[in-house]
Amino acid sequence: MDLNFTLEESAFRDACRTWLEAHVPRSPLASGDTREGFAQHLEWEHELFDAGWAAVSWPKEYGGREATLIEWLIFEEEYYRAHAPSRVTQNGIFLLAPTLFEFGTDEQKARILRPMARGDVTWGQAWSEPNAGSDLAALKSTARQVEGGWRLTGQKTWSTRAAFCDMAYGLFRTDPEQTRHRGLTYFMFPLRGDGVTVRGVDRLDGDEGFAEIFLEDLFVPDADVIGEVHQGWKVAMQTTSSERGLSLRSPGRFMATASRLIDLFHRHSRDSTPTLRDEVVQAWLDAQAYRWFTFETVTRMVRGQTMGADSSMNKVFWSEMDVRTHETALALIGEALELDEGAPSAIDRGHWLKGFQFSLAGPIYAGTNEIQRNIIAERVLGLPRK
Amino acid sequence: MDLNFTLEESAFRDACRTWLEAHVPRSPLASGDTREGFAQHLEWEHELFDAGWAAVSWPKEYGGREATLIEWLIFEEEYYRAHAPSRVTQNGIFLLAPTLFEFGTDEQKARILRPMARGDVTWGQAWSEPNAGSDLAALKSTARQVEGGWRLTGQKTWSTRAAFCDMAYGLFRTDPEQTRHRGLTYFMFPLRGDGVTVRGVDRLDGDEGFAEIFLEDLFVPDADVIGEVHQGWKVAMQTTSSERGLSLRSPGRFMATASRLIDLFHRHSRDSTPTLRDEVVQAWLDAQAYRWFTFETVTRMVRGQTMGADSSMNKVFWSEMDVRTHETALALIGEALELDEGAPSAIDRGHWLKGFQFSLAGPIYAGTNEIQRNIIAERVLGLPRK
Amino acid sequence: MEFAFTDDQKMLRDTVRDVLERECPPEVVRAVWEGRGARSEEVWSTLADTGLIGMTASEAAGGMSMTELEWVLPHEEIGYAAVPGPYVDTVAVGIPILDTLGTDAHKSRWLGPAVSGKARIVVAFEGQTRVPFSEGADVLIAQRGGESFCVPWSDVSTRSEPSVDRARQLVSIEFDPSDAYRMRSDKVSWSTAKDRATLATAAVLAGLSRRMLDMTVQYAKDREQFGKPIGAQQAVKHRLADALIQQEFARPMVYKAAWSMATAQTSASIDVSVAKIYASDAAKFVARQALQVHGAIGYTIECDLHMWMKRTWALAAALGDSAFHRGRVAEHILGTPET
Amino acid sequence: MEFAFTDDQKMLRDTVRDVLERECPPEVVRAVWEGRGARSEEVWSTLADTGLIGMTASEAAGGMSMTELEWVLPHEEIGYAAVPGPYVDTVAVGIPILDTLGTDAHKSRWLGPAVSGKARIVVAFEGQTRVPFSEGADVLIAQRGGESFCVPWSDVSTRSEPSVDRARQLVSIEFDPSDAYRMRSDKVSWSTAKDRATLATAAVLAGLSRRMLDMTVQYAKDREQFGKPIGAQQAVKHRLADALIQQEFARPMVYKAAWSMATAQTSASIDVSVAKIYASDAAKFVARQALQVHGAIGYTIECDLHMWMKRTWALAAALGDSAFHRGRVAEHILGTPET
Repeated sequence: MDLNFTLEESAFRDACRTWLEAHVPRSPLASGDTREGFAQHLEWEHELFDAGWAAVSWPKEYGGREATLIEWLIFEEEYYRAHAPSRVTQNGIFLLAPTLFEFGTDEQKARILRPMARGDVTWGQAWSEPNAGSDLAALKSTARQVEGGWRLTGQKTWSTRAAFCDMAYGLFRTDPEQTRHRGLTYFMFPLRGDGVTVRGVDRLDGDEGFAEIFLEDLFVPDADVIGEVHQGWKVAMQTTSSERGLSLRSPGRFMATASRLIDLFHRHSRDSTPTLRDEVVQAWLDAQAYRWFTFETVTRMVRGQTMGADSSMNKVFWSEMDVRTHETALALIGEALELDEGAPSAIDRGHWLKGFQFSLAGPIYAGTNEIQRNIIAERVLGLPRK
Repeated sequence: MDLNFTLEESAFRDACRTWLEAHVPRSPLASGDTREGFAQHLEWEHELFDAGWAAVSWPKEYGGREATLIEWLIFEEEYYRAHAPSRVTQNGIFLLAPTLFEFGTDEQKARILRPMARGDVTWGQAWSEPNAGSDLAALKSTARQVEGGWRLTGQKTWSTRAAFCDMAYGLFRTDPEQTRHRGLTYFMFPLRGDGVTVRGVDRLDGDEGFAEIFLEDLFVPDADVIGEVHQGWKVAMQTTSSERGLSLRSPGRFMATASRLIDLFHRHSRDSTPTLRDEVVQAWLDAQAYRWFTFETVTRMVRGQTMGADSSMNKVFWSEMDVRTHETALALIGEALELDEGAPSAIDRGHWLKGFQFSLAGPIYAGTNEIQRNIIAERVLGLPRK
Repeated sequence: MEFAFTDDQKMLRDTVRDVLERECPPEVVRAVWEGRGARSEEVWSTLADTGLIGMTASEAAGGMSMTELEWVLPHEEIGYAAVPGPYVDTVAVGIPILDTLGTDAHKSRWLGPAVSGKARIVVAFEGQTRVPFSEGADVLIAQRGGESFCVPWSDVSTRSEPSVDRARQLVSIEFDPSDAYRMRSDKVSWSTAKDRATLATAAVLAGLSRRMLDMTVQYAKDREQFGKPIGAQQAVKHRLADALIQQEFARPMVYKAAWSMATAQTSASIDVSVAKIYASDAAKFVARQALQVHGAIGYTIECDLHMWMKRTWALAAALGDSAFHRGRVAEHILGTPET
Repeated sequence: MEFAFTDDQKMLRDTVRDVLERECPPEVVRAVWEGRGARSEEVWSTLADTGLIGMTASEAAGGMSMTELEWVLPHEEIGYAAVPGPYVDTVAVGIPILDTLGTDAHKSRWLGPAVSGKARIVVAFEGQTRVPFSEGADVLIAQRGGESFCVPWSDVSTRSEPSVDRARQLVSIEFDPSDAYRMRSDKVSWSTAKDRATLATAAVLAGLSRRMLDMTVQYAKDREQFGKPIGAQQAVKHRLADALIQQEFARPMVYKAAWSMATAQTSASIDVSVAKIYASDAAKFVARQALQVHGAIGYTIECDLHMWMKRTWALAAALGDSAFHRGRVAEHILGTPET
């Protein structure tokens, strides 16, 4: 055990910090979940990629710098520490890419990864359907085989930023004879053109962060099937576990939030609220715990072990920590907590209210925490399903 | 709405207070859940009864003083305020008596109630069986009809104080053809004599508060059947709902605990624990909320409405409040919390540790809080069973 | 000891409930949210015609001098319907203050119209710089430097302060405290008024909570996953059972505070703090459970839930959040805090 | 950055685990509870023979100068088995202190026997008036008025202070601080010693927690109600899932603190506080869930659970409870508390 960073790791951190300090936009961009903000964020993604920071852990050939997992965590810590813009490319880089690396053909990797990482082609996930949320296997969208490819029909929903993205990926039933997890295939498909309609849906915080996708006989070539036909569930589980896993929420994010909370506490602690001091301390402690839990997990992964159902523990912990931390912040702000971004008297430009609303999505998406607790109980503790 | 007490109610309170101040034993008795303590407590029960305070809400003919439900709550508030001994007769007075009043024959009431209230004949409940706890309807004990009565066979468990009691009551299957809730009959039976063996079981706090009851062909006359043969479930549900309901835990108990907690806080608050102040306040607030919720419920009952599933909300609230309150007390005591009654350095003679351990039974007995939440969700909110 | 409302009080509640069910369905709240029909005239005028606005005014002023015991249940219904208008400010606070402290000039100009629903009052307590429901406002009643002012809204300079609850139409205010606006001053009336505002807000929160739980129970019965309603899942059942428990234990504390104020108990002010703590904590807890059970759909503004949830966040923090009132209770029961 | 134990460290843990599985089943703990075999000789001597007692002594003293990184996992196993003996006092604190501060006389009399398992050390830090496992004690090492003492147990006057955990054999102590007992004094060694005791206790709590959860998961699989194992009920599943999460997020903090101490990081003392907070809170939470899932059977002393649960209550409050350590962390990250 050595919890010091190696010379290489420290050097890597310095490199991240130096570059970020020089390049992170001085004034914050508009929300990446709005149309104009999305465009601003793509500019930033181009800059990141061109400097080789878009996907540090990727092979050089795809624009990465072959960073270790530890270095990736270091990059994330520095990224959030620098208050750098949120990553509008994350549904591609963090969710689709791992699947492509494991199941994609060389042709697919060569064609898709670089444009994805540079933000030249942007990706949204298309998992849920109106009647298939927690129960993903209940999905009804179908793909019919035709000359040279498939025709996709059905409706997907809660597709993050799909209103602005170029492409999406999801599961479709290719074998009408099969039910539930069997007979599904994993497709990549365009969000523009004939046969596809995208309707933006405003989120709690007012941003157009969601979209519904309506597909009608949309043509997709065979080249855009990932993994084997009818084997989509296996392929998808790989993605959703990385969606739940640390690739979605690296500790750096929460450490940055905790330090901002401490700063807020110094500005707003009121003596009528002794409890808040302990809540602030707990927020800091939890960010630390999440960081070290993650380093331990990553050390295991570096040694070739997989996360497995640990990713469910990870997801429940960070998502509920994030809600608690923002609740504490709003409690510190008190009566002014209701003030939105635009309000002249808003504290920290409404940052905490926005963050609180965003945090409320954590226990819901990527598999509700209820589903995660079932997984933990059944797969880790071995409790009976029925 | 008039939340002032009437002149009669205030006079009743004064009468309670005056008598209790004059008669409550100066030095606390040994625990009523120990053999010697039980005897001491019976002495006290005799005194209570002879002065007409054992069951204030009962008809005069059975030794009560026909107090209203509000007056009963007032009596309880005064009783706990005076730190009067715990009621070793409660499984009779609070659990069996309501059933007798509703389902018992005049002969049974005339024969059983007065000795029960005076503690001349003491009662333990015998609901659970080794394989029928939360799932009471899974019970296996049987009663076989014979000349002039029945022969009871089977095993009951978690029978409170049965090791010291004379009699018990519970359900037995009288119709072997029927299953689950059907074909059960409600019996009263002796805990001494041929065919019955009682084995005391030590509780968490070391007291012999539980017992297992082994029955083998124990004879019980027809006169000791309550309600109709085979209708025992209906009869029992009446009892268990009063076991859950306010008759088991009157607000006075928790108000007394909250004031003792405030006193402890003044003696032991440490500045390293700002949070504890708010926890103490919350304990006081919760006791208040439980009191007023109860007055509202009782007002409805006085007007002829029944508690119904509200008793489940009542039970979850008081049992979890009681645990929290004692956890707060132990947190105030700090390192010395482990010290038991006998320890010279124990704070408040280990009262809080004992109370904490006792409170931990609350969410378990009289239907676990998991069962209560199912009842609330299904019967109050109308959510589907399956 | 009798802890129950009278039939008249319950009838009044039912009247409000019926009116609002008819006049203030979610679409009306949504319209205000989206800046359409910002004054929701029909709701207000119907409430006024039914005497539900003027009820706190003295008989002389055409009201019924109704006490907290009469108006606490109506306010709960105002919350249940998330009425987008300054009901608390006008009914629980404004009219009584105007009635007691207003000069004849102020009264003759504003009291009648307020009672009849023609004029809506917004209130700013000492130190309070923002007021809600500005679109609906006709007159501001404010306490500044211990003095009382009655200012035509047209003379108030405002600046929009967008709230997470768009229907709140929050603005910060400034006015020139000139003699023309000055009313009589009286500390007692103002501290009572603040208690009334706090109690009314607690009642509104109790109503918001009940509505969110109703919506969520209904959704849990309708929404199916894994071949059955999600409400059949024990995790959902227990979540909603806990929500109900917190809500039902909070309401008696609100009613008790109403009685304490109506009968001028010495404990009234602390009882109001207790009511606000319970109502705020319960409503926030219910909101949290409601969103989690709704899942993604509850996370969109296409689902009505968010309008009630955001009102809850705003009101739980308004007129002293739980931490503030817990501090007051602490000093009451513990003496000055040790910590 | 590499957050994993070495194979040697894991092998050592496995050795302790095997020894205790063989020598310290629940019956042994129960025997001490009931005052039978109060010294549990076999357990101690087997641990000693396997080198698991002397490991913290210097080579010179016949030990292996093992650091926190080596002994943190063994302590976790000590907790898992609820070993009834002064293991923390002897191994994590007593032997190192005796080794560094003991005079030749003290060392020659006690160090060897301690290392070989013949003598057990109990420790009393400045201000600490009660020590556990008195039946097992042979020598007391204490800090009083800044000075260090090494007192034969026979010269210590004790008074029984029954703990909720009977196996702790708690007693309050007094001794006459005469020259014969005096060792060298050194603030640093003592403050390090206290951090070591706190860390070791956190490790023991992590082990207690793991054992309670294991027992409970097994019970939830075996116990049937309503025709299926109670572990199939979602309420039980989610309860135990939460217990596992708290436990698994606590352990890395304990290991990190062990590393910080072993490598003398400046953050060591705060890291130990963090470890104690997490280990205490997680173990108490797991105990609570364990009892609720066991139901009535868990509420009897015939079920083993209570022995682990009561050890948890005692140790969570020992060497500074979470409130105390949270206070230390608060000053570290916030400066002197505002409140």
